[in-house]
Amino acid sequence: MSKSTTYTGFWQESPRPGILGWLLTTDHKRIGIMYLCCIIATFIVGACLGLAIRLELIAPGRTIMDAQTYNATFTLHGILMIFMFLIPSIPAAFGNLLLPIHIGARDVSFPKLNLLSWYCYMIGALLAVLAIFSGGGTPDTGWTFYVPFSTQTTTNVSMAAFAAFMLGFSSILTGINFVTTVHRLRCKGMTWGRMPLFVWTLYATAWIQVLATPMIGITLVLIILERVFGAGLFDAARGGDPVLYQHLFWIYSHPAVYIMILPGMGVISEVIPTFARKPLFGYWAMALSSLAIAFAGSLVWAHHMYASGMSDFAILVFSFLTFIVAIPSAIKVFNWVSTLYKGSIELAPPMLFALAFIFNFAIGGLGGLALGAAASDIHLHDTTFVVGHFHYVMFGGGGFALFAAMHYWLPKFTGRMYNHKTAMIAWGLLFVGFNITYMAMQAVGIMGMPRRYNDYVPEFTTLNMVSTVGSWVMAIGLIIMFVNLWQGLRRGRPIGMNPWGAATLEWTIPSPPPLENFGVEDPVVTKGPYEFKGVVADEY
Amino acid sequence: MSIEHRDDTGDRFGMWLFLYTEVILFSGLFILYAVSLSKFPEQFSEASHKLNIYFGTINTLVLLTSSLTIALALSALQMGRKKQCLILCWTTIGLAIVFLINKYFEWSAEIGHGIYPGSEQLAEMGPGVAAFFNLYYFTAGLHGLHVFIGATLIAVVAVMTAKDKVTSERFTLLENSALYWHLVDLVWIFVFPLYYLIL
Amino acid sequence: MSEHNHEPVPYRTFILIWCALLVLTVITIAVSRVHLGALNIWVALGVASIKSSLVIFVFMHLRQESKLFKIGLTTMLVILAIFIGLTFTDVLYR
Amino acid sequence: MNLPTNPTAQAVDSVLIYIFGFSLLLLLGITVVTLYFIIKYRRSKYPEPTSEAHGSFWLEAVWTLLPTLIVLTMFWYGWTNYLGLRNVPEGAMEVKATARMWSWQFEYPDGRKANKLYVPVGQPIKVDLVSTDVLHSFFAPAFRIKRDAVPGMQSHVWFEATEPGSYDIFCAEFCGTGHAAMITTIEALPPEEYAAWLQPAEPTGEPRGLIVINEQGCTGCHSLDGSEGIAPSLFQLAGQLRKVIVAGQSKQLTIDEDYLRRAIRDPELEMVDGFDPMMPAYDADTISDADLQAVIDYLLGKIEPSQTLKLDGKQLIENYGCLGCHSQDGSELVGPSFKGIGEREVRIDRDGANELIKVDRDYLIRAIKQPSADIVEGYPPIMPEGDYLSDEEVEAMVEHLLKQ
Ligand code: HEA
Ligand code: HEA
Ligand code: CUA
Ligand SMILES: [Cu+2]
Repeated sequence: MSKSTTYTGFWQESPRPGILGWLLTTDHKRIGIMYLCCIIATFIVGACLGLAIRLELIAPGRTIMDAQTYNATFTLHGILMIFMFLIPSIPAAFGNLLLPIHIGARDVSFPKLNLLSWYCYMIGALLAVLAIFSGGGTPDTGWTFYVPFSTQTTTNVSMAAFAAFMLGFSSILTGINFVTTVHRLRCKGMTWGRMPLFVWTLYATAWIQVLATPMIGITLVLIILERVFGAGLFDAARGGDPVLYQHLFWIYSHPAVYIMILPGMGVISEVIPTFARKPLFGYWAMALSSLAIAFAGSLVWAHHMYASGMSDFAILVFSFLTFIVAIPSAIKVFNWVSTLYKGSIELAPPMLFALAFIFNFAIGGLGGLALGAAASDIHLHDTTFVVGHFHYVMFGGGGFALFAAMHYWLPKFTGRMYNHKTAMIAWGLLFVGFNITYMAMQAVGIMGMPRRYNDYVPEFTTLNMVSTVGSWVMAIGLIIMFVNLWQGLRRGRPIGMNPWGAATLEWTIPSPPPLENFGVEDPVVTKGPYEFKGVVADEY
Repeated sequence: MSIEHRDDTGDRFGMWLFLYTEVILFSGLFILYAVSLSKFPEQFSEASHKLNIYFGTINTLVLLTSSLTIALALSALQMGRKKQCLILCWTTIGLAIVFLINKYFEWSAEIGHGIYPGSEQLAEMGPGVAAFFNLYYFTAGLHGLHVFIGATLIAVVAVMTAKDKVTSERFTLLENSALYWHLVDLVWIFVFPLYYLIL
Repeated sequence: MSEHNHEPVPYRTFILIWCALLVLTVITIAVSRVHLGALNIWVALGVASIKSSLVIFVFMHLRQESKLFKIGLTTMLVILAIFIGLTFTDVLYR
Repeated sequence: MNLPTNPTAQAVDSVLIYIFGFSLLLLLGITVVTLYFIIKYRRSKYPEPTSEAHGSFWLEAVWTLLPTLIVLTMFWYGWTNYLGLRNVPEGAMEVKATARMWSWQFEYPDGRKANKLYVPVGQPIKVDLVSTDVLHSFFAPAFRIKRDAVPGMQSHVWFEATEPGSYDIFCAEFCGTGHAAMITTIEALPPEEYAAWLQPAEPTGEPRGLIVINEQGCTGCHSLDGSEGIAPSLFQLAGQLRKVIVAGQSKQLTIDEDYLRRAIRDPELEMVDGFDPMMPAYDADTISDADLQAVIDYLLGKIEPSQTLKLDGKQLIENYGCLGCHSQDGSELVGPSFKGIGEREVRIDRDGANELIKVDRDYLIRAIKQPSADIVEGYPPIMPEGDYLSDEEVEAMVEHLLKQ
């Protein structure tokens, strides 16, 4: 494959020239890239908000902002990070980039719908930004929009809610697209048993997106209507029920956390076999556990409500179901680890991020168990332990998976390789800083510091300071990582088709892939996604 | 030169997936309904007496019939009877308009009685009644919106049919908008008894 | 690859179904006039379900569709049932 | 780190330790094995994998079943101990906790109000939670208990302090600007100190009548300060006119000794108009004639009413949690400080218009009763309405504020 370094694949080939070629494209790769850019931008903004939060919490009393600003900050941070960063991150960015290639298709089932979903995302993002500067001020409800506060506060909640609504719509469209694509466009020989696990997880995720997201849609609409008409839907005096709102919210938002992690698990299931040069252990267990997580994940939402005044019977049921979800995740972890057994392991940057994922996700997930048990959750609920938990799973899990994916696949799509040494340094700082930050946060949570507190009693000072310092280490790591990727992907050494020696379809086509991915005739698959026999990594 | 692969089944399946999301969307309101009903059964039946059952019934008939016409329209097109198909499409739209006009009168009557979300009177009628009418307005409102969207879709498709963009060979667009319209009908099939008929 | 676009359904079928729907509508209204207490709501829902399955299977051509469509629909309904059912584990036992 | 010994904390801690213990083992196991594999099977040593294993049914079965068993024990342990947190032991003392933006108020069975939760050591306490505005959450880390206070909904927590001391109470459910400031404490006192606290402020010089009134818990229904309750107030009765119902028809009478005596010994006779006949009759062995006389003298003001009759503005301001948002030392909190509020000039937005006014009695009264009327410039319009305050209480508070 002697591609001269001037070859640029889908970056150049396009029915329309210039910027329109991007804004009006229906090419899944271009849409994926556009998503990726927005998501990174969101992450950087949200992350800096996170830094600001930590800075305020470095010591008791007022450090850099007053209470109201603080509330606005973590609300914004939460909304950005969940609705605009993590939920679309891997599915919308890398899913779009890879899903069709992985199943040997030329594009998704509904390319135009795909573009529309990106525009919905942009509209949502725009509204979110507007919500900051317009109306009664930046929303201060937390990303959970709990009533009655969210219907009473004077800040601009309606617009934020509508923004989230649009983002949800975009996510639904992606979901519809992926489910249909997987069912209809698998190429010749691409049996269900030969799909890469990344596709399996995206498929499971897509079902959640389709079946759960509308629930948040209606919930947010109800908040807006409530603020407009003051009808009292959730007001006990007028026949409403504040706790019922929480049900509606979590019916979506718990499954949503699996939207955030499942694709990440898919990425890890691609990276680990490649760098162990060994078939993924227990393919079907992994595939089915993805579906199991997707299904069981939609049965457990009320574990966020143990202290809300919900009935004890419900607590019994939901606590039980919550522990059931943990099992498929356990299966996955064990299979990843045993894939390493007797492999030939290379610690390339993507692999490092993948291993970090397993460690972080294990900590976060096991923390989830303490939250799932009724008695212990009563103490831990709404403390910074919960905050630690979800940063471990969302950032240490979802986030690290995204970074793994970036280091693993972006060279494919730019045709250039970043500097490995720098990447490893960045990884080290990030990993260490991350664990300092959130370990301390969990510890202070166990001591009883409530979350969403801009000020706290002196006992909590030391650990908060540690946590803040940790966030700086993490920041440095992240900056190095981003800069390194950016430079490498623009000026790095050109690579051939298959730098890692991986066995899935995307590595059998030029990098960057051409428009429509495959040559004139469609590919025909004859072997599983992890059969490395005879696959050689080409030098770069 | 975008990829010209045609997959009608795929397109239909996509539409069905979208319909699932619509069902879940409405189900949110139905959950609220179910919970409030189990809390205030008497007040609910009391409240539903305040609704005008004739409006409800007429609208039910209208929607059922429109469902029939759009279904027929599809068969007509498949059998290549373009003219009939167009007539049936426009009938469907006509019925949709009838439905909305009906709603308009019904609502203005109730609002005339000071019954609307957030009104003082409603608040005084007791929590159950208030909950009932809030939900009634929001559900019916959302449904009305869907009627509007569905009608628009069908109109567009009708025009395309007239221009032979949609033909007896390529009718997925008509089929999908018909599917959407049937969903609108389905939702009403549940709204009607739940809001107008509980005693 | 438009392997199967199913046969056009004859007008008769549709019209028959339509009549059935009208009859069922009359029935619900009639039943709602007799007091059965809590049962009323269940009867109403029952009839509504029958009506909707008629619409889904005939008007919406689910009959002719492949298994995939049917599985999809079932999945959605199961999830829906779960959402409602589990919510009631709280509401009913408070 | 020594763990608390109170029952609720122990119930929670044992579960926490159980789960964290298991988690630590699992985490260590997984990490060690992973590291071992990474080092042992590194590419430089094994250029090609030495196994092509695709999986193993038995292994899958094992690591499906083992986790299942483990988590089920966790679930069950967590659930049973949770029940311990819900089932209030017999003979628990009931305290009503009212949460409002952004303060707690605790109301004792005898109607006594406080903004700290004073409890005797060694007695189970049942705290009934109510909220007047949005969601709040009663969180006492030392006792590992937490429960949301939901407007329009009843809920409760219980705890028992086993050692005297002062324990934090946080508001754990986000409730707006003052969320982090919605903090108070549980003051667990040894029984005798608690008993002392129960006694009205200064036992000395306390008129006998008042003591009797407090002992009998009359104040549970009758206010001493004129604020209307479920029963007529006992504020300045002497010579007042009363409309009473005697055998069906109503009649006027002026309050005097005999009337009061009848009203206490045999209330059914003449019920004050507009009140339900719920007052119990107090016979001679519940209230001796001497005591009765003392009460009557007290009520008719025969002896000069002691301090406790006059409301203490300072106390009220603390109890109603004003200090959650307003400082007394001039430092800036959510709301304007009370320091020197008496002789201050403030810029206010009154329905749109913005004007400068001198703080005076009327202004303060308005500011407490309907704060939204005029907002002091530069502060968010978030002060809750004071409509739950009686005029006397407001008066007293304003008095105090002007003196600041
Ligand atoms: C990516 C997102 C993500 C993921 C994957 C998870 C995963 C899990 N979460 Fe988490 N969670 C959140 C995001 C996520 N969570 C968020 C955002 C919140 C807070 C929302 C808010 O209030 O703002 C939250 C809050 C939250 C709560 C509510 C806390 C409270 O507010 O009181 C609970 C309670 O049960 C919970 C439980 C769990 C459980 C049991 C899992 C399980 O899926 C974990 C399964 C994983 C493992 C079990 C570890 C891996 C397995 C092994 C190491 C093998 C050994 C394991 C066994 C033998 C069991 N989470
Ligand atoms: C994916 C989700 C995600 C991610 C990645 C993060 C990342 C971070 N979050 Fe996150 N956080 C949430 C989701 C997330 N958060 C959610 C949902 C909430 C709940 C909100 C609510 O309560 O409603 C929350 C709440 C929350 C709180 C609790 C607030 C409170 O309850 O009082 C805190 C406190 O420390 C915090 C801190 C941080 C920090 C320090 C990071 C750090 O990890 C950030 C790391 C990044 C940096 C340190 C900056 C790096 C710099 C760059 C990337 C710039 C590079 C630029 C160039 C190269 C040009 N977050
Ligand atoms: Cu009250 Cu937070
Ligand atoms: Cu959850």
